[in-house]
Amino acid sequence: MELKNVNIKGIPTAEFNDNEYLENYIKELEANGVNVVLGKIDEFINWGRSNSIWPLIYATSCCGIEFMATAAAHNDIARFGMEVTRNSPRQADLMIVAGTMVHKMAPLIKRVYDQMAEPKYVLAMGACAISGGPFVNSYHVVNGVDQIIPVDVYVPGCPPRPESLFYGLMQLQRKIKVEQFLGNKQR
Amino acid sequence: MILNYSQPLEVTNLTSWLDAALRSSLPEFWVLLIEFVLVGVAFLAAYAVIALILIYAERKITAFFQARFGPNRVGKWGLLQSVADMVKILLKEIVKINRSDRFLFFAAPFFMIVASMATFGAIAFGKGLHAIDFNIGVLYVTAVSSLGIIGVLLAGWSSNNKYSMIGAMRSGAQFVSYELSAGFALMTIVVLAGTMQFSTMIEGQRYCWNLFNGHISSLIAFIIYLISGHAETNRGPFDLPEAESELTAGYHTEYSGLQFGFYYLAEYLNMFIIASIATAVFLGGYMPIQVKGWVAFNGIMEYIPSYIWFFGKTAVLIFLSLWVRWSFPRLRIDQLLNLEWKYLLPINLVNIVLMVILVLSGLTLTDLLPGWF
Amino acid sequence: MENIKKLILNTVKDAVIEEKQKLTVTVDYTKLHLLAKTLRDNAELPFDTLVFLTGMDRGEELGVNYLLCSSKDLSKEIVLKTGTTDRENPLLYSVTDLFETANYNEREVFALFGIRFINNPDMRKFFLNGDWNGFPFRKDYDANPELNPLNLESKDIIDIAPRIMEIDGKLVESTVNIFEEDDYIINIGPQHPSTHGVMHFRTSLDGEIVKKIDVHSGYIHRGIEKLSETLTYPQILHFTDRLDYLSANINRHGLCMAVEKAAEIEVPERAQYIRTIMDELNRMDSHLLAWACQTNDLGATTAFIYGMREREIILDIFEKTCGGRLIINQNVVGGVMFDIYDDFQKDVKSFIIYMCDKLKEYDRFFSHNVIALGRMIGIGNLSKEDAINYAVTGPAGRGSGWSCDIRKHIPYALYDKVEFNEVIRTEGDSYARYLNRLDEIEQSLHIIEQLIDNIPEGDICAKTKAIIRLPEGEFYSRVEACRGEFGVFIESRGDKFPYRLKFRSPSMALVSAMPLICKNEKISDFIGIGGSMDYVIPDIDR
Amino acid sequence: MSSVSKYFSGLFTGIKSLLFGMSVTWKELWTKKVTRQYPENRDTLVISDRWRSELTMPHDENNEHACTACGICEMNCPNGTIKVISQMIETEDGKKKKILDKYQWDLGMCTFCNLCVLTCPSDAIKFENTFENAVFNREKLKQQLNHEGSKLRDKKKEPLAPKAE
Repeated sequence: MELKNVNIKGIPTAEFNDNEYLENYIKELEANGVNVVLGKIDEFINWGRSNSIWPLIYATSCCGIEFMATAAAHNDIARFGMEVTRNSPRQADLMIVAGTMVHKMAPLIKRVYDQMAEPKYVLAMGACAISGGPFVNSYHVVNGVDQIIPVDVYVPGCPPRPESLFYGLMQLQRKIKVEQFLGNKQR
Repeated sequence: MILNYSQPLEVTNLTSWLDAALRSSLPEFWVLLIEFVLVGVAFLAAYAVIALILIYAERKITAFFQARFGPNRVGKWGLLQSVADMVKILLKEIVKINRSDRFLFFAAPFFMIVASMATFGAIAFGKGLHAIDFNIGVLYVTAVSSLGIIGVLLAGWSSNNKYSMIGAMRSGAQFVSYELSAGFALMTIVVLAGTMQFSTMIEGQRYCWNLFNGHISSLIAFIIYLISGHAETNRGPFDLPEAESELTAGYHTEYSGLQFGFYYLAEYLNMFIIASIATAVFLGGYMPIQVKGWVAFNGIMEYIPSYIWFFGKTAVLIFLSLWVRWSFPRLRIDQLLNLEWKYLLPINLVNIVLMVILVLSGLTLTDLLPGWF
Repeated sequence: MENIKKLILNTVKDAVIEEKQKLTVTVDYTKLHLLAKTLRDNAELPFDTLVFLTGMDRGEELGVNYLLCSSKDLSKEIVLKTGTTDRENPLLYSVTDLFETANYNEREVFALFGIRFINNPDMRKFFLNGDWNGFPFRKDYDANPELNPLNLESKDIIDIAPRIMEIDGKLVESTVNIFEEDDYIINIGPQHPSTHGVMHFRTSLDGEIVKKIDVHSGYIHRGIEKLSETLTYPQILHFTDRLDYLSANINRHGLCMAVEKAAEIEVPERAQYIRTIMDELNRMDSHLLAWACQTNDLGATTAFIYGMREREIILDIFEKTCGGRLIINQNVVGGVMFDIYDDFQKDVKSFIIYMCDKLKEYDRFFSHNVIALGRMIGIGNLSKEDAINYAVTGPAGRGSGWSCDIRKHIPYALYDKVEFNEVIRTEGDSYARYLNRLDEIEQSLHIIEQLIDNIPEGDICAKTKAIIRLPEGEFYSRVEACRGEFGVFIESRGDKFPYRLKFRSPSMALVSAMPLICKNEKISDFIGIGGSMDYVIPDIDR
Repeated sequence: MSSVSKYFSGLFTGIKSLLFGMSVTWKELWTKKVTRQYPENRDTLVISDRWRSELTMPHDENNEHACTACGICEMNCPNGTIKVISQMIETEDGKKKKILDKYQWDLGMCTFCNLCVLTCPSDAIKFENTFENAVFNREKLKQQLNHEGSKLRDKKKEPLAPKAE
């Protein structure tokens, strides 16, 4: 299964991490056969969706500051069209979980996630959001946000540098590009 | 004759030719119906296209003010960015809110759109590109464009969200106040021009824009109109109803998908409408720059089609608005009202009297220097 | 200090006075309030600042340590200790009526140690949910996750606070409503663009005007202090960066100093130079971000981007020196981890020139802008007395006219060798705090200018033992972090792990003053004041 | 009278300050943009050598590494990111010896505090500055650093890579 439709400007597909996951994902999605017409429309829709990811920043600590650096002039997330950070979950497509999740916060992040409109994605930024990171042994820390909500992309680092976050966002764009929006198996 | 050789790029001839052609073959009723539909479709298309262009322009210009590049990965120079955004917004789920007033919640965005669409009808985009040419065009525009506020208030009320509520109430106070100044500023020019009809007003500015004609008084009216128009569109430094850093997303916090898209578009369209009214009233609308006596120069200027002039002047005003938007911090609600009631309104009242004196005593530029203007 | 000792013995006869690293006084818990009041009201040298109070599980007894210092001279310090052996229902007397800053600290102690304070007006748990089982900082805490499972159901917030009051010598348990019946309450936070983190302010409004603020915290309480009790000192260091991540290096410096002082490690000269320079770079980085965020809170997005742009240059220097941008892992016990790179001096000098230029631009762009002035002048007034009472330090405290710069009062590293001014303004409003930050950037540039050409050759780190054990005792260190005084308290029982480690967080004091200074301001100003106080939430929650 | 003059002076200084602000943004509109355009600049992007984002165990051309499986790094790691799994084998001369079986490291948990590299007695591990690590699957972040079939380098040889400073 080749990944021909998931080109990202700037990085050749072969140099991306974790291509196997996408290949398996495509296989799974295409198990019921591909409708050619829908496929073409899907391609256009996915182009639009993948290039217009409006994030909701669920920043709790250090990684939030790195996100601010990502949005600022030196790195400029606007180049990807993602500078429209929506503070209202209803209007956001992607939740960037940047920071430690603790027991007291867990119900709230679940609630915000539930308030988001479909299709929605979650990106776990930094060691804390992925696994609990430095505080993995603590009594009050949730060991990874994937215990609360499903996570699409993991961006490791403590905190990850802006380029790492961009890389993670491009990975997410790739994932969106292989999905079938009109088919019923989107997520 | 479809083409006019002196102004080959004008579309006036095309529209009048189309009208004549239809009338020659169809009864009156059908002609009107077809023309209505055509105009409606054209406006909807223009509406969407203008909004998309403005969104792109704002994001790009903002970026340049902020020492960065802005969208540049979708299409050449990021030109398709707002198209991608629209595709996404159209497909986004519309969330149903528990314990909200369903009907009002659903209706609110349409008020927003209807208000700006209705205003569109009275704007002269170019020679002959003018859906309705009222004799009270200025009055109509001020009246209709203020319908939009109902959309904001309803959105805030029906969302069952405290942030939305505060945003909507702020918006109400703000709109009512600033509508006053905007109206007065326009009336100042109506005194000068002696008409409320846009086409007459624009024709009257052939050699001398209203901005220069009433010199001091016009300039003050122009600045006040820009400020209050800017405030009416709820854009920074007057973006209190949204106030990202205070109220998360203000009155449209609970809206998602297409409904939010309506608000998002309407914001830009309102900005366009304010700029285009200012263009028509102060900057001579679609009239090219003309100087009395310079026949060759006037000929060249006339050669540029009128809609280019219109959009060019509007673009300058929109740029000005963006420049202000991205330079200043936000006002507080009491400062906002202070600015209106303590500064703009008194100045405006004095100004309108001043204008009357100027006109009556023949101190306008056209009266002073009739050979020049 | 001899007079003070006499005064203490006159007030409480059976007080035990010890000369440790600090003057330590142990008293019975019934006498503590009296002693604290006497010390606070002492005319000659008033001990009117409660730097921190920390709960202690001393094995047999549960207790509290208080570090008091004088607002006139921060280097004059007294440690008060008290405790109770009743582990089932420990009760101590509150000092909230003497030092307002004690309020949140006592609630914290209640959440973590289960000690309740008599006369504290509001005895809800501060960091943890009210239904949390057990008191995690006690040594016998059962960490079994089944006792406190992960709960994903949102619960309503109950605005009723229990409390214990002493009325006519009798203890009466009662409850108090935080808000009135028909208050219009909005939740600002825990996830809000302008709370600078995950703070939760329940705010009751009268139209646009803030009537009352109730602070809920703990949305990022990670139990760092508890975790530290199982880690060696070099391992604990990596937590300090993540407390107040904007003054990461300075926090780390504080802990390193405490350990070095205790283990009697001599830090090489070169390391001191590097530490001081990095601290000041860190301070500028933080102040630039604070400036940027404050302008953003006031609605000027462009100014935000400019601030972040200048900050990026410092981050580049950090990255080249220590391989980290925000969390830089530079200080270690005995010195620094990384030597400076070849072009360090060149880069820093060119940054100094660039930054001086940009500061002028900031002035033109924002500091005199009429809208900005209207949003800052006279807003959020904090008087000097309140600043001392709430122990608000840093640029905010100095904006209220309180000279509280640890670098001047208790010099550490190279701060006694360099020349700089302590920036003090007396207005106490948002604008004073705002200007203080910009002026402190200028002072930091000045400090670095004096040091950058004189970095001596030599080792960057002293030789330390593979396993660092601290002798038995209590050790303190206080440093001037970007938001105010950062303190470290270590109680060691001679092991390679601390018995109890406490970080004094400057942001907690800042937040505790928020309900006071935001009262009767507009809701937009509440956000603006938050920006001017510039607190960092993970520092509070720890 | 003073209140009138105050009214106007306030108005004019206010307008002046606003114009100053606009002049600053106008200047910035034309200055050179500072954006570093990742990923377009991927070939020219310089990340400092000291930047830490991935732990590696350098192997030489003979597939040999320097790790003696002493476990000091595991002991020093503050949150248990590193797991050194060793096995006992008997060498040719009959002595029992501990060798490395698996060196597991969790990228998703590492805090990059550098303690492992600092304390490693044989300079077997070092941090690299490769930052493109995002994946879709949590399991992908748990890595094994020693290559399949690799073995301990003879001590007489020079260490492969100098310690990252």
